[in-house]
Amino acid sequence: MGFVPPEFGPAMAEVILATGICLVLVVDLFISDRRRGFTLVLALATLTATAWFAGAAGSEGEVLTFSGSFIADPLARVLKMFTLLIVAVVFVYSHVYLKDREILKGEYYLLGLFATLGMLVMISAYSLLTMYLGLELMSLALYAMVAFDRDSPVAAESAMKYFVLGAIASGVLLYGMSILYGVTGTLRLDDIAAVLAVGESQRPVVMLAAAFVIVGVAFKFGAVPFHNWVPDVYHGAPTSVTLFIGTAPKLAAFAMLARLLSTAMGPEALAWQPMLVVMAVLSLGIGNVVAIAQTNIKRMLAYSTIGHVGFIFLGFASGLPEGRQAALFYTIIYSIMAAGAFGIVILMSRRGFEADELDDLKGLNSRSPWYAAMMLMLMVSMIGIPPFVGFFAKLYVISALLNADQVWLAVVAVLFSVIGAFYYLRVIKLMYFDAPEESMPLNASFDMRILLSLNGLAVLLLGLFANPLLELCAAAIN
Amino acid sequence: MLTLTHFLMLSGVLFAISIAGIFINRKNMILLLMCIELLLLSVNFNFIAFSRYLGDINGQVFVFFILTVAAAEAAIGLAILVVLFRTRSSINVQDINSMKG
Amino acid sequence: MYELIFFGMYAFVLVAAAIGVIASRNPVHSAMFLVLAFVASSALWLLMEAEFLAMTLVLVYVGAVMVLFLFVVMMLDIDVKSLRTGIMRYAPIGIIVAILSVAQVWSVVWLRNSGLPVMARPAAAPADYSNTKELGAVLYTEHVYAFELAAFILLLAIIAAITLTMRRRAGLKVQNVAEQVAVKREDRVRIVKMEAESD
Amino acid sequence: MCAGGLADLVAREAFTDMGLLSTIIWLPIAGGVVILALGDQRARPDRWLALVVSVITFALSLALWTDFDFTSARMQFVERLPWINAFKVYYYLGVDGISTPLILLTTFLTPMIVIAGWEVIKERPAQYFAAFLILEGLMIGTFAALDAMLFYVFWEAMLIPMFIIIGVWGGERRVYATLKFFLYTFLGSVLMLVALVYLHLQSGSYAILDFHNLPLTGTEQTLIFLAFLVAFAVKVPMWPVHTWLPDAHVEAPTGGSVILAAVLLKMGGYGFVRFSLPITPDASSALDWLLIGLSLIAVVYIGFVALVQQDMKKLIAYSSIAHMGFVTLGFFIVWAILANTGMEDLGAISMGITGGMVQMISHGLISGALFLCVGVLYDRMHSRQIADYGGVINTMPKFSALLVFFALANAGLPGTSGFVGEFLVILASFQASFWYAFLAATTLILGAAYTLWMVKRVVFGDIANDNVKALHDMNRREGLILIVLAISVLALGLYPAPLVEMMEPSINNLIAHILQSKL
Amino acid sequence: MDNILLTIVLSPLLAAIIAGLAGKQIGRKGAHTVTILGVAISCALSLYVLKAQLIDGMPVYNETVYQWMSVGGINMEVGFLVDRLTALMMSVVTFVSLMVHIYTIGYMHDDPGYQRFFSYISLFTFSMLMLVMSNNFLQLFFGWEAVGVVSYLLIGFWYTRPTAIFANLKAFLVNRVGDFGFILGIAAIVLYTGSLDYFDAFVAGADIAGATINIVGDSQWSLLTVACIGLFVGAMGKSAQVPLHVWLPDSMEGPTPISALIHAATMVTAGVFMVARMSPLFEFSETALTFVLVIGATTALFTGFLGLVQNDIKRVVAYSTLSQLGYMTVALGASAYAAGIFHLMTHAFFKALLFLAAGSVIIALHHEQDMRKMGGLKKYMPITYWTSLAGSLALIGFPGTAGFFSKDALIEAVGHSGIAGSGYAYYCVLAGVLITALYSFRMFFLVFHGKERIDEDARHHLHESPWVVTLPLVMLAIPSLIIGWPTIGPLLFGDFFGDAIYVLPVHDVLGQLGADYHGPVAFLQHGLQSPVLYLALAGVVIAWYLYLRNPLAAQAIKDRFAVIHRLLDNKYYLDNFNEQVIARASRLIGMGLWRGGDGALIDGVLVDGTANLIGRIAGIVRRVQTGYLYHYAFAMVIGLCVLVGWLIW
Repeated sequence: MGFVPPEFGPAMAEVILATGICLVLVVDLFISDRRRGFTLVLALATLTATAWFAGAAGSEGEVLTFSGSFIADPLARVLKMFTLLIVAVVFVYSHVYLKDREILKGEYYLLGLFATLGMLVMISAYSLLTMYLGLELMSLALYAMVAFDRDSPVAAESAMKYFVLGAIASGVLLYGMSILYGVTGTLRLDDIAAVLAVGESQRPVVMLAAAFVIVGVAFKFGAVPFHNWVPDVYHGAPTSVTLFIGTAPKLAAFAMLARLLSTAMGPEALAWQPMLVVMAVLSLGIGNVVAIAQTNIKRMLAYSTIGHVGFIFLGFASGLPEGRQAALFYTIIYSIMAAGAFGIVILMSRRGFEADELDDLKGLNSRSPWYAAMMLMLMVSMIGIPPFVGFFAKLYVISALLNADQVWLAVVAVLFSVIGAFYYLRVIKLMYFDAPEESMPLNASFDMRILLSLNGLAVLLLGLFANPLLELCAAAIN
Repeated sequence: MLTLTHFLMLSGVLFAISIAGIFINRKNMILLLMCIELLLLSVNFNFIAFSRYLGDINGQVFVFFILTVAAAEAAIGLAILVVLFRTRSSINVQDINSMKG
Repeated sequence: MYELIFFGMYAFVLVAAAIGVIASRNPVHSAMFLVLAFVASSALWLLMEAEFLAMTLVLVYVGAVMVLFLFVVMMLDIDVKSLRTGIMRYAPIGIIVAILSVAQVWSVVWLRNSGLPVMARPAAAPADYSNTKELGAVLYTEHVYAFELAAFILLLAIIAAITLTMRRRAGLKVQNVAEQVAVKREDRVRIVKMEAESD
Repeated sequence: MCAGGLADLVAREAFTDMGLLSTIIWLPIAGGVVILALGDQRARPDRWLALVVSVITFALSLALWTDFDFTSARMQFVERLPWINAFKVYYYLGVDGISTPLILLTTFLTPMIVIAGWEVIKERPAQYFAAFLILEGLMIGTFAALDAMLFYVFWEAMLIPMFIIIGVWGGERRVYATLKFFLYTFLGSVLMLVALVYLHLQSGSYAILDFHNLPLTGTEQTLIFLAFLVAFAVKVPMWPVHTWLPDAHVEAPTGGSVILAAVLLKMGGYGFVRFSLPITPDASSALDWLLIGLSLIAVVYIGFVALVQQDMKKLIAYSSIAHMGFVTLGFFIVWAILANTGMEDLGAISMGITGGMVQMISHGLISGALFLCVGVLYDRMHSRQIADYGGVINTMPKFSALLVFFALANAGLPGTSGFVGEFLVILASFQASFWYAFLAATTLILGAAYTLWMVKRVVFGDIANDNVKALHDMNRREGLILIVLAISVLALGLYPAPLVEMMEPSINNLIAHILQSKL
Repeated sequence: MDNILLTIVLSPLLAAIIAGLAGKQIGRKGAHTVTILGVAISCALSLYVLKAQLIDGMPVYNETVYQWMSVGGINMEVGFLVDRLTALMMSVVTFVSLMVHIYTIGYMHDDPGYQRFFSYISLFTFSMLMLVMSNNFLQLFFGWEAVGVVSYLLIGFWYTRPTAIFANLKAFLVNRVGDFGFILGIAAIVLYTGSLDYFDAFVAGADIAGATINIVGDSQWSLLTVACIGLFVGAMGKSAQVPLHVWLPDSMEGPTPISALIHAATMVTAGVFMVARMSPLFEFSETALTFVLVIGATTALFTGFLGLVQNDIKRVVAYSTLSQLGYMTVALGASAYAAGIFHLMTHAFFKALLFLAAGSVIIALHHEQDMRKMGGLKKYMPITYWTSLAGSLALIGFPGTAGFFSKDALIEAVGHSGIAGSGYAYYCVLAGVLITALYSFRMFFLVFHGKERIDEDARHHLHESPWVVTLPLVMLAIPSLIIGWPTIGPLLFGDFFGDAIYVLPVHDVLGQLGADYHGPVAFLQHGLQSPVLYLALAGVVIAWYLYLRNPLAAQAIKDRFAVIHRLLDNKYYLDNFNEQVIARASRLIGMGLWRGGDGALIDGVLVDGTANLIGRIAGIVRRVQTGYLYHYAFAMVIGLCVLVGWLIW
């Protein structure tokens, strides 16, 4: 058994991150609460270093290692870079929030880094096993983060819901994986695809597996009917955690979608595409419609997420590489927009005041025209108004659908986005048309202000100069 | 003659029981965690059976990791349960619906 | 045939125990049923020559996880009586869904002839076959990455559990390592200048 | 005059190279951003800056006219740069005789609006002026875009400043009005987006001119036509998707109403000539009955509705809908003319389309002026209800004279611009069918009835109440803009030839496209 | 010639602009000076043009002076067509206008809107000249509308009066109804001739006589009939023919000078002029001619009846105007275009005279218009009295007066006409003569003779009007009396109009009359034998008896025929019909469409309905999100089962 030690080079990012986690874990013990800022700096440094290696490593196309259970390819690189970027942004946004509530502990960053590691693992996973472990690493960290504010009953409740439902979803996913393994006799995604490509008789059981796997993926995305956790968890979790959950994990989930469905079960695409379509349409419908009835901004954004997931699924379900590129682009853009939107919620809140009701946004324009403008741009970007980047994301998806001759799906998608426009507009209405109910100045750290401004401007600039990101996405999937 | 199908069916039954348990039970949160353990058990059955019939050790490896993760999951689940109980003084599933709509 | 009987027996125990888990009104009983289920499973796994995993299941689950469950059940001091009522009210739905899921699995793996590759019953392992050794061989080579990840998951579980449950009670006398390390001389040593006693 | 000199100073080529269109698109936008950045200050640099920027933009845009090649139907002042390679989208600008007048209308009206809001806007003036400047740039961009996606970007982006303008500085029911405005128009335009993407996939390009030459089957054309129809019909607006307009107008601040009526509505008409007619000629031909029907409903039905309005702005809004009915009627009677006259009567077709175009420009001026007039009254009495007025002429004689003039122009008095388009369209529609002309001509009666009845109740009569008694005549600022508008209405009415000549080659080219079946 | 014509048109316009925009700067004196100067120039040059046409034998002038625009191969231009018809109209218009300008100095002396008024009437003169001098339909329509607008402004000149602003709106709208037909007529002509030019249309007129157009179903209508009726509907509005006459009596709310100028002498005759101008078209459509004839005849008689019961002095004159317009129209319908124009001309003089005289009375009585508060004014206002008498005599067609020639010839022509409806028309116009005499002299007697029923106050200040008022009276009285003598020959039977008026030989009633024409004296003698004269005299006698001799009899008749009186008093209930039925129906339709169509259906059901529906769905669907963990799990499992079931099926 001539075992060759695996090459660690392509996985340097994960290694660095793991090391960083240990470092933070140890260092944080010796930092007093007042100097917790150092933990943030350390975490950010870790992320930066990780990003450096994620970008540098395997920049020469596709590399497999660890007996084919790990892949470093352009898709992985793109997703990792954006994951790390968004996690860094989220960490900065979270800082003030946690500090105000006196729950700023090193563990927050630690758990966040664990989750990030999980995401990176998922992104690079090339076998069912690593995919599962990455997923669990991420999910378990997220469950813990939701319950992080131990004195909050709603946080505990949402953590419990998230945990139980997440565990069920993992179980279902595992069940599907087990059947997939049984049918193909391998855990490696490319081998699975190869086996599926030749076998005709295995169809029913593969379908069974596909259904279970899709449920697992759909749950992570929060697609209808596996979406119920999303509003409650977004609502109940501390806003900084909602911010975390609502952004970066979507990128990991996209990786899961791409790897499991597109790579492993690519040969069965005709079977799972209609399912994605149905879920996409349901998500568009439920997400956009129910969001209208919300009064809590976090819940509203949760439903909006569900609606956006509909778009991502539609792009993916078009069955064309272009559609998957669109979905990737959409996912990245969505994460950026969501980060900004939750960032504004955090910006507006302060000790003892969550600012998570829609009415709390009233008169933001008179309190701070700048941040109102940022939120305005984020909202119209989510609606899909050009020249903001959200529009190009939608355009990409619609383009792909039409390319795949799915005209009616495109029409349905745009119609639901019209319905969806309503609740985003309500946010703008509250900020601009209504008088403020209070005149407390907004408090936020300097770095957060800068970052939030950049975040808001990003949706404009990425829209005006959409080319690089689009080309990146096109290069990631072909 | 003991075939793969027997094991798969057993696993299926276990799966169904655990699923049913999750929404039959409306009182006790702990039971949900146990049902999840049952769910994972059913998956493990699948893997082991396939591993056996495929003659491939990877399935067993997978089970190994599932067991590990399940333990971790149980730990975190119970920790959350404890937090929940501390803030709510109840683990009655029917009491826990402060967020809805 | 012998195997089949063995399988039937333990399978029955397993299913019965599983039903017991979800049907019993006392969480402690449920936990006990779950232990039984694990033990029965362990036996069945042995039947499939997964000796190492069978052992692990008993050790890890029965020995550790279930104890943890019981511990929590006891610790939380749950009012068992209030949990008792109305369990069976939703049983019909549960049963229907359960039957539905089983039927679906059944229709695939059995009725439609599964579509699985027809697998002959594998030959019995040679005498010197060691399941543990086999596992060990791949665990640290082929699956080293997964292994490391599993380690991190466990680390995470530890940290998460501590973070969530450890609380510093007011008045509890504990050391604050961070403060101890970060301490400065000025914080601890107070130099008091006293006037010389002059009497 | 001054701009003519400017154009002489700078050589034509230099201007083109400089990117004249880009300049007049981005200059106001940049100005708006600067104003936003300056924020609300005591010294009010915002309005001066806004005025300067808008006037410079207007002056520059005059070069479009002076340097325009009146003999050519080609796109002029073309700029083309790659923008988003992934979608094959270009930053592709250019104007012809159809879009140039609309751009000039836009640049001409924006300084008016700035002046109109000079001291009236007390609340967050910087944002107000900035919104209008940004809107101006976007509107020009919409007219100048030759890339469909660029067009769509400008088209949609306009919604945002308009939403803000109505919502922040609007009246009491502004929330309802803005949401209605936004969702209506958004609903319309997303379907257009689908159509544009579809056309792109068929042609491999987003250039509108490529769409014009793209062969399409009947079904494709029908679906694309309907998608465009929804978008443009909402914008025009045509019955029955018009109900956003009265609400939006009533709630909008004066400047908002002006720009809405004067320019935004024209987007719909422009869309029909730029997209629907040349891209889907066969579908337009097959469905012309629908468009004609809706146009005539707009004229008659809306005419009756306007008759009973109690709110001045609402009345003018409804009158706008009726007038825009003429525009769409003029555009879509092409095939009816061909069928009726049994020959290729290009003259009548040209009359219809020219009439529609002229009507757009004229309506821009007249309705803008009328809304400004209402604004003048509203600033004094804070009421738009006709019943609150009466005998305004006693206290505001100069203003009343102008109001009566604009009202008559609105009623299509010959000699004013309001007549030109109506006249041409009625003549053309008679060639199509007696009844089209018959119904269209009812506007002579209805238009006069609702407009002059309002004038009677507001302007004439004895002083109705103390509020009216306390009115003072318009100040110099108000006088300036209204007189400038009055002169332009008169000028266009008496001397429409330059406008018509500018449009002629482009319209002939358009007709050639329309008449060429793609099947 | 170009410059002369342009000067004719533009000098009143220039004067109007100066007086209108710089009224305050130039003052009252400046205003009337400049406008009178403008109109005087115009008038002088018009007379010169007339002379050039008549005496110097100037050829017909038909030139374009300005191209408005050219669309689709159709040139839209401003141009002048000057032939004798035009020259005659120009002269009449500018002359009457000039008189009215002068008169206005006295009449509007105390009015604060003095400059504005001068500006308006000068503007009116410009518009009217544009109308009559036009050589194409577009310009015709421009002038047509422009005079309507000035009329609108002038009727509402005293804008604080509710009745005035009601009347001007009414006038404008009713005129617009006419214009509605007018523009369709123009469109019809353009459709077939492809040109807006008169001559092109006239040339094509004969060719397209057979052309048809689909209007209802497959039935083919003669295009020319449609066009001519359309044009005539326009004339009905402007020339106040039944049933579009309702605005004219109300227009008396305007100051008297404009009643004289616009609502008697010039604008209201525009329709008559237009039809005469279009004679090459009307000739080819008998249907249209019959239509014209019947409408005219009805107007001539039935509006005359209304004059009998009016007490407002201006309204009596107004109804008389209506009736006389009916006469002119009848003449047109009978193809006696020249007779129509002839009557138009004579009518312009004597009706302007009557109005101005009425105005003179009114200012003397300090704006009292009710004839019941007048009487016996003869001794106070001799000039007014005598000029009024002259006007009244001309109106009733007293032999030798201008009215006699025109009316007699006209009635005669109708009598000879052979087209359908001419019988009806003939009896109408005959009866009209009696009625005309009756109401004319009723007014005359009530105002100038009999008991003085004047307020003490007013009597105190009662005196003859100043010279600026009386001069125009005299100036107008002269032509009212004598203009018929020299003109009847050339106008009616000579070749005065040349090619301007075209009559098909079969329709040529004037030609038939002309065969018997042997000069005005013979015509006069002939007139003495016709029933017309005796009917008129009978009317005068009856008026004398009822209103001077035995006023009780008038009352008795009124009581005896109360129903008819009420019918007349309410103007056949036509105003009520318009206001109660048409106006109200329009508003009800508008209300219904607004509230029901826009409000309830589109907004309520479609827009807000959809929004509410979505909101309600959202409210329902969100309830699925119960907050209970087991429901969520249930949803997941069901979703899973459905997916599995679907996939493995």
